[in-house]
Amino acid sequence: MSTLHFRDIHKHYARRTILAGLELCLRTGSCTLLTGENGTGKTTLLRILGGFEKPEQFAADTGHAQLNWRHYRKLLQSSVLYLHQQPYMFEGSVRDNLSFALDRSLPKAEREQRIHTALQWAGLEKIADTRAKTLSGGEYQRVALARAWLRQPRILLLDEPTANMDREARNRTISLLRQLRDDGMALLVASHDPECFSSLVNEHLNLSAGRLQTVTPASRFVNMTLLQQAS
Amino acid sequence: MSTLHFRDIHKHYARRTILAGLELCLRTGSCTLLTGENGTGKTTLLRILGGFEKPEQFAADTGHAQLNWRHYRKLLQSSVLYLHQQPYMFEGSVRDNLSFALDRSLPKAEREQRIHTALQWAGLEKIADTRAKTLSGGEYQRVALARAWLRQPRILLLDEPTANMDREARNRTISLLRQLRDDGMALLVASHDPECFSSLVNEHLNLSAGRLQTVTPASRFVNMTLLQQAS
Amino acid sequence: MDALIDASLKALHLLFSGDMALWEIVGISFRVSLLALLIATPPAVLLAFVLAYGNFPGRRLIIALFSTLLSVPTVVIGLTLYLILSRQGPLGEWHLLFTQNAMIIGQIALAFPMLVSIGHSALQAADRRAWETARTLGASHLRALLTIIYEVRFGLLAAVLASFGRIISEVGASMMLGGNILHHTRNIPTAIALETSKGEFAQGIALGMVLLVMAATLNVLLHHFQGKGFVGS
Amino acid sequence: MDALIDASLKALHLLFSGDMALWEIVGISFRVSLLALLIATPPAVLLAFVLAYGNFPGRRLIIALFSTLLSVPTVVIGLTLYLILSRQGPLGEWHLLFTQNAMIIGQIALAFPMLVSIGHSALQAADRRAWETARTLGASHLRALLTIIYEVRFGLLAAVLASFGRIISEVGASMMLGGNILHHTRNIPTAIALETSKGEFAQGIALGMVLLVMAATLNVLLHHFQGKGFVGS
Amino acid sequence: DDKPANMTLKMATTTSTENSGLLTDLLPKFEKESGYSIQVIAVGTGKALKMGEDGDVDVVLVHAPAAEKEFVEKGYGDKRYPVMYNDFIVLGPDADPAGVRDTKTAPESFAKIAEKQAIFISRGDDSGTDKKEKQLWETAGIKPAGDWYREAGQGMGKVIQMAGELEGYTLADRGTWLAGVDKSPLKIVHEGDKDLFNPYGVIAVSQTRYPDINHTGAQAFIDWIVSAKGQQAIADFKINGTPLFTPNADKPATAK
Ligand SMILES: Nc1ncnc2c1ncn2[C@@H]1O[C@H](COP(=O)(O)OP(=O)(O)OP(=O)(O)O)[C@@H](O)[C@H]1O
Ligand SMILES: Nc1ncnc2c1ncn2[C@@H]1O[C@H](COP(=O)(O)OP(=O)(O)OP(=O)(O)O)[C@@H](O)[C@H]1O
Ligand SMILES: [Mg+2]
Ligand SMILES: [Mg+2]
Repeated sequence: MSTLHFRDIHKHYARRTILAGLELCLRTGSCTLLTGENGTGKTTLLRILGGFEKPEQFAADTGHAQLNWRHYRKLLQSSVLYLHQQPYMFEGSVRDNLSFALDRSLPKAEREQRIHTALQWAGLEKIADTRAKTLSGGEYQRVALARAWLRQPRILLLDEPTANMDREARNRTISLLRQLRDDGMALLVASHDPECFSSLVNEHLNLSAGRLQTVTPASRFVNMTLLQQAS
Repeated sequence: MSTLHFRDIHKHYARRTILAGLELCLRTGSCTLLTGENGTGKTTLLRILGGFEKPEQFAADTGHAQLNWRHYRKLLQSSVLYLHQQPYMFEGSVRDNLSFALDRSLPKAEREQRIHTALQWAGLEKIADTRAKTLSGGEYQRVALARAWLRQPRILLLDEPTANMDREARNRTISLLRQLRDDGMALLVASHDPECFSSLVNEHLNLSAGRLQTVTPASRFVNMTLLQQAS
Repeated sequence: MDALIDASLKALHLLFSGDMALWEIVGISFRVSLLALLIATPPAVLLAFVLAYGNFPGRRLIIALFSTLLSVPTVVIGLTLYLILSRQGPLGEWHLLFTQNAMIIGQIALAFPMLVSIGHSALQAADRRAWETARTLGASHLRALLTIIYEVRFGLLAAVLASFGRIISEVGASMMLGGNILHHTRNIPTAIALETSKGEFAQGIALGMVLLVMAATLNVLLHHFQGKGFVGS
Repeated sequence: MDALIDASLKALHLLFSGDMALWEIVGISFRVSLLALLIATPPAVLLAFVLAYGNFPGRRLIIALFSTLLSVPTVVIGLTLYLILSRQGPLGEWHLLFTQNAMIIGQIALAFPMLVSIGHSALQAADRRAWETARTLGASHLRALLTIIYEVRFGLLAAVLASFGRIISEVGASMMLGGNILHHTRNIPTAIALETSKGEFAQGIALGMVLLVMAATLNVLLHHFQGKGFVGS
Repeated sequence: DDKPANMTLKMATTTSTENSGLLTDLLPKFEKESGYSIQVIAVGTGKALKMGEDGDVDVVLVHAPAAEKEFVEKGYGDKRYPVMYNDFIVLGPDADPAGVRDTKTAPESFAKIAEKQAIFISRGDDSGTDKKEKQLWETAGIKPAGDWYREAGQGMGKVIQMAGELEGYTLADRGTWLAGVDKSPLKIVHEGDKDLFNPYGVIAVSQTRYPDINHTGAQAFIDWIVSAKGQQAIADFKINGTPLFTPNADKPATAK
């Protein structure tokens, strides 16, 4: 189990401090839930980890090397996927949007196979050839998640992935995320719906006043998971 | 209690039928909850009622007059407020965005008083002078709702108003909506979170296959409300 | 190269010597072009808006037409108006030819298609929710339009500045319609055309630099006033 | 008015008589301008992108500078390049003056600032999430850039068409650098200038109409190819 | 293969020679005989001379004797060869409000115009014609100024147009006038005095100054145009049956 350890993340906008020297671990095969009131900085944190927002201070420890912000961005941005709180669809069909996430070197048949699976999983078969920009709110979230699944990053940062989703889509999302986690992906999920993710998370952190507090520690969750697996 | 009765709402995109001759009543002082799977057409319906999407067929009955689409738009668009599933913020501060919704003829002191109240209600005092476009997801929803409150329309159409909101903001939203309802506004709320609104709604409708089904009829809710008021 | 340095020095000298003849020409240039822009912009933006938000048959053809009009040499626009304003033409009695008003008319005709074409492209990039939100919050059509204009002000500013550039620097129509008459209708571009036709290249470039400096001031001011213009989140 | 009708008839006649001299001029016009546009567009769009997405000191000044350059008369650009390409100038040995290549250089210099200025305004209107989404989904910088370009293609098309309009119709630089030599560097605008200087207005307008028709064809094709260009939801 | 390597020749000339159609008539004959191909850059006299000074053209054909003299003296060109002449004319509205038709000499007619404050359109562009006009005002002892005197700063064709539109007077060269006579409401109100003489000269750009210039070609052109054949071709060039230029290579006239 490899761990990515972030330390000293500082970020402020104008005179407002959003993140005040925050510390965080991401583990492969583990899902971390991030809660916090509106405007506490969840999105900001995820965007920093995704390489899209520049923090004032930052340190990341891969276990092998200490990385500053520039090195982190250079080395790790390509293995991190950040799913926007409000996802963006490219011009083109849902299918085009999904195929964007696939490696261009894959053979055509393989690509089509994967897209087909993704469409099926997300319940998007019927609207596969609709212009993605015209989709409904929940469909947006689904396509974005399917796109993330196709991309298969090492670290997946999800910003309110289930907002706007109906009940069934939420359940499917949870089971997809569980599968990804068990395949060894590191997940970090920001959400206002902790119950929804309770069966999935290994660690629950709450962001407030620029720092993280552990709500449920990793250890307890790990035990729970082991117990679940045992049973 | 005045009723706005919509009939025969038809809408399709390309060859997909979204709304297939749907019927719906909006009553002053009553809150209707609209549920339905992703992509069933909740947003489409709300946008039609808000005057932003043109249906293929449409009839509205105010009790005094039968209105076709053009007349409806002309006569009623100004008393209907549609709150987007993903709200839009104008360039400028949160305060500017709120003041947009106020009648320009109001005296300055009155305007400021109202904006102050709205800021307070939505918990936005601290960010009143932040550029609205930089707000967080939940803050967006809050400002949009505060804007709607300032506008005081006769009919309020809310598209997933609590998505991205934290728990406290949700509770506040519910109590605000209750107040608006009791002041005589007609509310129509689309949401994937029926529980959240259960204490508020008078009628719960589910949209599926282009038609509405009553989940909980108005009569039952009305009784419940009366009982609550009695107790 | 000497000629270029020579020209630069001349430009500096021209600018700071307080040469009345120069300032007169500069004054005519800016007066005519700013007036033309002021008159052309409101209807052009309105039309651009209708083309961006309306959805009527022929809309796309009209858009293509306006961008086509950008390919018509200014002298041809000038010529056409000349034939209309000339003594022989339908508006001959108005005696507009070889006056600043004729130049203003010509520059309006030049600015209009560019304002519509680039203005449309700026407006169509706006988020439709901006219009809808404004309307649903009770804004009148006019106020909603002004709101959208403010939302895409950077794109519209680019349209206005490009149109300004087009008319402040064009020579074909001003020459045809104004006649390059000293003290009356000689503006910077026609003065430059005259100097270069005399072979006074340095003088021509110097005048060009004067225009550049004046235009730069205007542009920096407007850009500063307008804001940041990079992709926000 | 008669003159206008006369000109229209002449234009039709010119277009359909298969006049070789005319087609040669048209050919030179389009060859030079399309080549110039082809060369100028990629670096200009790249620069526009950097100006829209980068956030470095001086960025705003550079943007203002490019829109300022739109106010410089084409003849001044022509003159400056003339002095550089002239036998006396630093690049005199290249013997470029009065060739089509000199015209292409001139038109690149004219198209570039307009492409940057309007291109920037189109790109800055893009949603920053487009770039971020592309990058986070593993797109290379180049692919992400191409994606953004596709997202704002309508605005960029307007920039390209406006720049095309600017160079296909400009006369100042082509006249200076090309010299309006028959069979070599005479293009439509310089031919029009020649005709009008002779007082052959009808012939001038007719040539203008030929240009209009050709440009309209190009514009309608490109607009059709490009798509709808009105505000989507 | 002792043909000269560079068979293209660049000539800068005034718009009057090009616009009148003379060169279109003349040059193919030269090209056919000599094998040279000649590229014409038609601009104002000043600009034509400037192009010669910069070595950007091989030969200039212009009509501004004083400026040409200076051009040769400064060493930009080897020698000025007289080629031909035509004359200037005073144009005005048919009604002739200033009564110019009654005058004997050009300065006299100018004085009349100034006295009556009739609209006068000046080229104002330092061209050969403009220089001639300024000289005539000087001879008349008048400093033209006021609203009636309009300096247009444009080519001859345009100025004739403008004078027509504004019903004013102007000084024009006969070639441009003949080329556009049928489109103008103006009439010739004064012509034919020796003050209005308009000679053209041709100069090869100095090879000493610009060694890689096509001097051989330039000389070949000069030799041809001053030869009997070239001179005959000039004499033969007519518009509506009226000859435009009078060849004078053999009897070099002195410009006043
Ligand atoms: N570019 C910016 N400039 C100024 N303030 C900003 C900027 N971006 C974000 N903020 C502010 O920083 C705060 C944190 O924003 P962030 O989006 O990280 O919150 P969040 O925890 O994701 O909230 P939510 O639960 O509502 O999504 C917000 O109050 C927001 O207004
Ligand atoms: N302009 C359009 N062109 C084509 N299809 C469209 C267009 N707009 C919406 N749709 C489709 O219509 C369907 C209904 O969309 P709508 O947004 O009304 O759904 P919804 O019920 O609000 O869903 P959600 O719960 O996800 O918000 C969706 O499948 C969507 O893809
Ligand atoms: Mg957030
Ligand atoms: Mg919806």
